[in-house]
Amino acid sequence: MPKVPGLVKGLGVTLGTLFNTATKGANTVQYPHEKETPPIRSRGVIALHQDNCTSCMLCSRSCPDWCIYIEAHKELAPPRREGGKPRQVNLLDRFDIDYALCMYCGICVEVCPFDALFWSPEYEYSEPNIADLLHDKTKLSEWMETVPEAPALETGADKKKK
Amino acid sequence: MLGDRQQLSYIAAQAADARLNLELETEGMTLNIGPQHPATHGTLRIIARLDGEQVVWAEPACGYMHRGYEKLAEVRTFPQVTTLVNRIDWLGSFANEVPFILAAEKLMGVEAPTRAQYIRTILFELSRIANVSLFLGDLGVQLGAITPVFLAFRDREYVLNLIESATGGRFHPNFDRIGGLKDDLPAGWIDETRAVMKKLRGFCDQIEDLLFGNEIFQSRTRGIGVIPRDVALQYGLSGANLRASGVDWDLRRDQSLPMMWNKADWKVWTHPDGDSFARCWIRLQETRESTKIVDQLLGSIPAGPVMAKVPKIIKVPEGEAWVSTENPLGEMGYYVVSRGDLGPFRVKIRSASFNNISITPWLLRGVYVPDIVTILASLYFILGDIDR
Amino acid sequence: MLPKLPSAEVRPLSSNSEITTPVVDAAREELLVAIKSSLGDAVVDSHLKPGDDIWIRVRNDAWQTSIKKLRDINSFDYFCFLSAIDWMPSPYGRGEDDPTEPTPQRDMTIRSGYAGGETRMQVFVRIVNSKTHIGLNVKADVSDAVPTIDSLITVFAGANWHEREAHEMFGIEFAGHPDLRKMYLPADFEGHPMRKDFPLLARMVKPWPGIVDVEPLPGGDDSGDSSDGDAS
Amino acid sequence: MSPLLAEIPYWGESLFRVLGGLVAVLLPAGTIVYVFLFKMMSFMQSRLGPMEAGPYGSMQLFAEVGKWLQKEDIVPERADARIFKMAPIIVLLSTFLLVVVVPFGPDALFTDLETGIFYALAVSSVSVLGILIAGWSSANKYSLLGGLRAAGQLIAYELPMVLAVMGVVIQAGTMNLQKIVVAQNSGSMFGIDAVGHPYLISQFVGFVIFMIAIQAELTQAPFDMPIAESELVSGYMTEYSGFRFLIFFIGEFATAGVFAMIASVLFLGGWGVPFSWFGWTSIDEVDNWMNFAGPLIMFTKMMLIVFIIMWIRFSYPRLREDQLQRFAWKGLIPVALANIMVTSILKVVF
Repeated sequence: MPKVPGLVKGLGVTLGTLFNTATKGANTVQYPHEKETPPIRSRGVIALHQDNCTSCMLCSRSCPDWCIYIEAHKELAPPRREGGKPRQVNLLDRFDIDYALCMYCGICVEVCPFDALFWSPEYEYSEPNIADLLHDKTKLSEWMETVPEAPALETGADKKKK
Repeated sequence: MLGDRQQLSYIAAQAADARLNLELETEGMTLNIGPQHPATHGTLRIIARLDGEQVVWAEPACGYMHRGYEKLAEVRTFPQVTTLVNRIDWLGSFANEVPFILAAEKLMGVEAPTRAQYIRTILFELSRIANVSLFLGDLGVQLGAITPVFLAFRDREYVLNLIESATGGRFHPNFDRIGGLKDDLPAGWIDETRAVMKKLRGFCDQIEDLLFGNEIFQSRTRGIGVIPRDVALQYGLSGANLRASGVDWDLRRDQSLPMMWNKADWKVWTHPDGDSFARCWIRLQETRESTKIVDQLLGSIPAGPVMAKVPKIIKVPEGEAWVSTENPLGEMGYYVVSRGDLGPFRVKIRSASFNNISITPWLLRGVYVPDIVTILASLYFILGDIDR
Repeated sequence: MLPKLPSAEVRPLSSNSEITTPVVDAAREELLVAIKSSLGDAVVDSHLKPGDDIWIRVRNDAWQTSIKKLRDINSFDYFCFLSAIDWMPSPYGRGEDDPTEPTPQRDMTIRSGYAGGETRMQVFVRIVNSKTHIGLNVKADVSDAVPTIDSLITVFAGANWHEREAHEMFGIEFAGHPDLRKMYLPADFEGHPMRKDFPLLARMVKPWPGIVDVEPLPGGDDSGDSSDGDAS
Repeated sequence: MSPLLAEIPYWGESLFRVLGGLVAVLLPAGTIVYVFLFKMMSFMQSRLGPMEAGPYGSMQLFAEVGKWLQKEDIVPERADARIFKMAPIIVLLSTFLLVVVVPFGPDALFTDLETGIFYALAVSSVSVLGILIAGWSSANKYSLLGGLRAAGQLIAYELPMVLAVMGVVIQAGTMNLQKIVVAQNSGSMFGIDAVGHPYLISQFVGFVIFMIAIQAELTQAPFDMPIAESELVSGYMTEYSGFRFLIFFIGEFATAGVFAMIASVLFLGGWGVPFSWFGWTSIDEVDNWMNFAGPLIMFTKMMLIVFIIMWIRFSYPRLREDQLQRFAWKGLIPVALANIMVTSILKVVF
C-alpha cells in the first residue's frame, strides 16, 4: 500500500472532527446554560458544621496559608444531667475562611477530629470584591446543605476506613 | 561546540554578513521575547540578539514566577509541603508529590501498602498523560497549527476528570500522604479509566496523523536544535530530552523505588537524532506507553489498605535523603534534609525544566527566530518548574 | 534497537511498614573505595547508606579537581544539580511565635549532615553515572569569612545556572564563573534569601492565626482543658 | 452600455456600482468569517464556536464589529502616526480595487477591462505596501519582522501566481476576465458540451500553483509567518487596535473572498454554467436572469474555494521563512514555467 502523505492525513483528521462534531455534538459545555456536575470528592468550598466544632484550633494551626481565623470563648452551659455540675463549653465567636488565601489543599478538613469541616463541590461563589471572599461562620454553615455523601469505594478497598 | 549543521550555517551566515554589516554599517537588533509572549508558556523572557532573522546570542531570563518554594518549605510541616510541591509543575502535579513523599518515607523508614503503591503509580502516569497530551497539542500552536491544541484540551479533560474524581483536585490533588494515600479510589473508577485510556490512544493517533506525519512539521523540526549525547549529559538534561539524544535512561526502569512500574510491560523509547523532532516524537511514544502502563496496572491492583500505620503528628527522623522520579518533564528530585522536626530543615528541589532550559543559551546560537519557538517548545518547560 | 526491561530488583509486595534495606551494598562499597583511591587525600569524610546513596566531602580547594576526576576516572558523567545548605538553624523558627511574647530560646548549634562538615555553609553537587545509574553526593565546606569555591563550569557546563542560583540564594562566590548575575531576584535586591537568618516576610507580616486560643471564662479558672469531650 | 443599467443616470449608476462593490466585498467577507472562521474552525476542533449573539451565534460578527468600533484608536508613542494610520486603509483599498474587474454575470460587472487579469494581479500587490508600512511604522520589532517577512513572502508568491495565470491566459487567448468565463463555459471537453471546459481540469497544475500562491498571498497557514502569533505575536498587526485592526481583519477575509472569486473565474467558470445546458452559444444569447443567478453561482464557487483555503489553514503548521522562499523559487516557479511551456506547445499543436 502506498504511503498516504502526512499532509493529506492531517486534512482527514480535521474533516473527521468536523463531521463528528456536526453529528455527535461538541465536547464543550455551554456553561451558563448547562453545567457539569463536579465529582463528589471535588474540593469546591469548605462547609462548617458549627455544632461539631469545639474550637480546638487544629484546622487553623495546620493551615499552610494561615487563612482560617477562629475566635472562641468559654461559657458555662447547664449541666446535662439533673444536679450535675455546669459544663464548660467553647462557644465559637468567629470562624472565617479567607478564600482569597485558601489553596484548597484540604488539610483542615482532614485534621478536624470532630467532623466539623466538609468539602462541598459547589464552585460558584466568585465575588467582584476580594474582601467578600472571606466567608464567616454563617456563610460557611450554609454550605453544609450542599455537602454530598462520601462516594462508595472501589472493589478491594479496605472496609475498615470510615 | 554547536551541532554540525547548525555550526556550518552559523559560520556561513556570519562570514557573509560580516562584510555586509561593515559596508552598510548595520548593527544587530535585540529582540525581547517575553516575559509575556505566546511562546513562553508563562513568563519566561528570552533576550535574543538578532542579525537579520538569525540569532547571534540568546539568553533566557527567569524569575518572573519565582515563588521561593525552597524557603517556604522550611517553615512548613511535612504534610503541608505537598501542597507547595503540587504547584511546581502545575500540569502534572500529582507526579510532583510522589518523590517528596517517597523521600520523607525513606527517612522515616515507612513504606506505603502495595495497594497505595499501585494507585500512586497509576495516578503518576495519569498526570504524565495529562501533562504530555497538552504538550502535544501546544506543540501545534507553537508551530502555527491551531487545531491540535483543542484536541489536546478535549482529551486531557477526560484525564483531569479522572484525577479529580479520585483525588478531589483537578490540578492540585494533594492526595499523597506519608505512608500511603489520603483515600481509596471511588467505585467505578477503574472501568472509567480503561475507557479513557482507549480515548487517549486514539488522541495519540490523531496527533500523529495531524502533526507528526505532516511534512511541514517535519521540515520545521528535523535537524533543528540538535543536542549531542555528551552535551545533554553535561547540562543534566533529563526525561525525553535526554532520551532523544540517545541516552537510554528512564528512572522508572533504572531505579528501584517502592512504585509499581516494573510490574508492567512497557518500553523506554530512545532516538538517536537529538533534534526537536526526536524530542517531540519520544513524548508521543511515552504517552502511548503510559496508557499501556495504566491499563496493565489497573488489572492487578491488590485489595488492602491504602495507608500504612504512621503517627498522627509526623516527625521525620534526622537524616538526608534524595529521591527522584521520572516526571513528565524529566527527572524531578527532592533532596530533603530533616532535623527530626515537624518540618524539613532544607528541601532542595531539583526540577527538570531548570536543567532542561539551562541549555538554551548554547542551543539557540545560530538558529532562526522561528526556530527559537520550535526549540523551546520541544524542550518543553513549565515556568513553575524552572522558577520554583 | 532498544534493550529489554532489566529484571530490576523488585521489592517484596507485603504491606509491611518497614523497608527492608539491604545491609550490604557491594556495588556502592566498591565504588566508594574506587572514589577514595582516585581522589586521594581530597576526600575528608564519606558516608554510605546501603541501597541508597553515597555522600563524600572533599576539601574546598580540591573541589573542582575532584569533580573533574570523578567525571573522568569514575565516569560520573551526568550532572544532576548543584546547591548549597546553610546548616545554621533558623532564628525565626517557623514564624509561629507570638509577637507580644519574648522570642523563645532556640537551639542554635550548627550540626552538619552526612559526611560531616566544619562550616555553616556547604556546597553540594549530585553527579550520576549514566551507565550504572549510581549517584554520588559531593559536599564541600565553604568558610563563613570568605564564602568562595571554585566554579564547576569547566567540568560541567550545566553548572552555570545552578551556581548562579546558589550565589544569589546563599551568597557563595564561585571563582571562575563568568557571569554571576542574579537569576530570579531583581538586580538591586539585597541579601541572600535562602540563608537561614534571612527572615521570611510572609510569616512576619501577620501573626499566626493559630496563636489565638479559646478565651477563658471571665473570672473563672482556666482549667486548660479546652474541649470537654462530649462535643460530638 | 449594459441593458440592465440603461435607464439609470450616470450618478445613479455610479452609486449603484459603489454599493455593489461594498456588497461584493463585505458580504463574502462576513460570510467567510462566520461560516469558516467561527463555525468550521470550531467544529474541526470539537467545539461549537460563538453561540450567544443571535440564533446559533449568527450575530456574533456584528457584536465584534461593535466592540472594535468602541475601542480606543491607539497609536504607539514612537510610531510614525500618519503612515501608521494610513496602512490598514491601503490594505483594504487593494481589495476594493481587485473586485472591480471580477464579473458576476453577463452584464453584472463593474468594469470590463480588456487586460483585466493583468490589472488584478497588479493591484493585488498594493496590499504589500500597506503591510510593509504597517510593520515599519509601528515602532515595534515584532511588527518590523512581520512586515519584512510579509513583503518578502508576498513578492515571492506574486510570481508563481502570475505564471500560473499565464497558462489560463494562453489557453483562453484573452486577458479579459469576462471572456475567460465565456471561454470556459462555451467550450467543451473531449467533445462533451455538458461540462463546458473549466480550466480546473486542463490547467490543473496551474490551479494547484494558483491555490498555493493565494494561500501565501493571503498569509494563511502554512504561510502565515508574517502574522505568526506564536513567535511574532501578531506580526504587522501587533500594535493596531480598534477600528484599524478591524479594517485589517476585514481586509484579510475580504481579500480571501476576492481571490477566491478570481480563482473561480479563472478555473471554475466564474458566474456561468455550461452554456449548452440552456442552448446558448455565445455571451449575447445568455438570458438576463443570469445577471441574478450568476452572482449566486459565483458565491457558491467562491465558498468552495475558501473552504479549501480555510481547511488547509486549520490543519497545517506553518513553514519557516527560508523554507517558504525556497519552496516558491525552487519549487513553484519552475513548475509554473514548465506548465506555461506545455500549455503553449499544446495550444500550438491543437
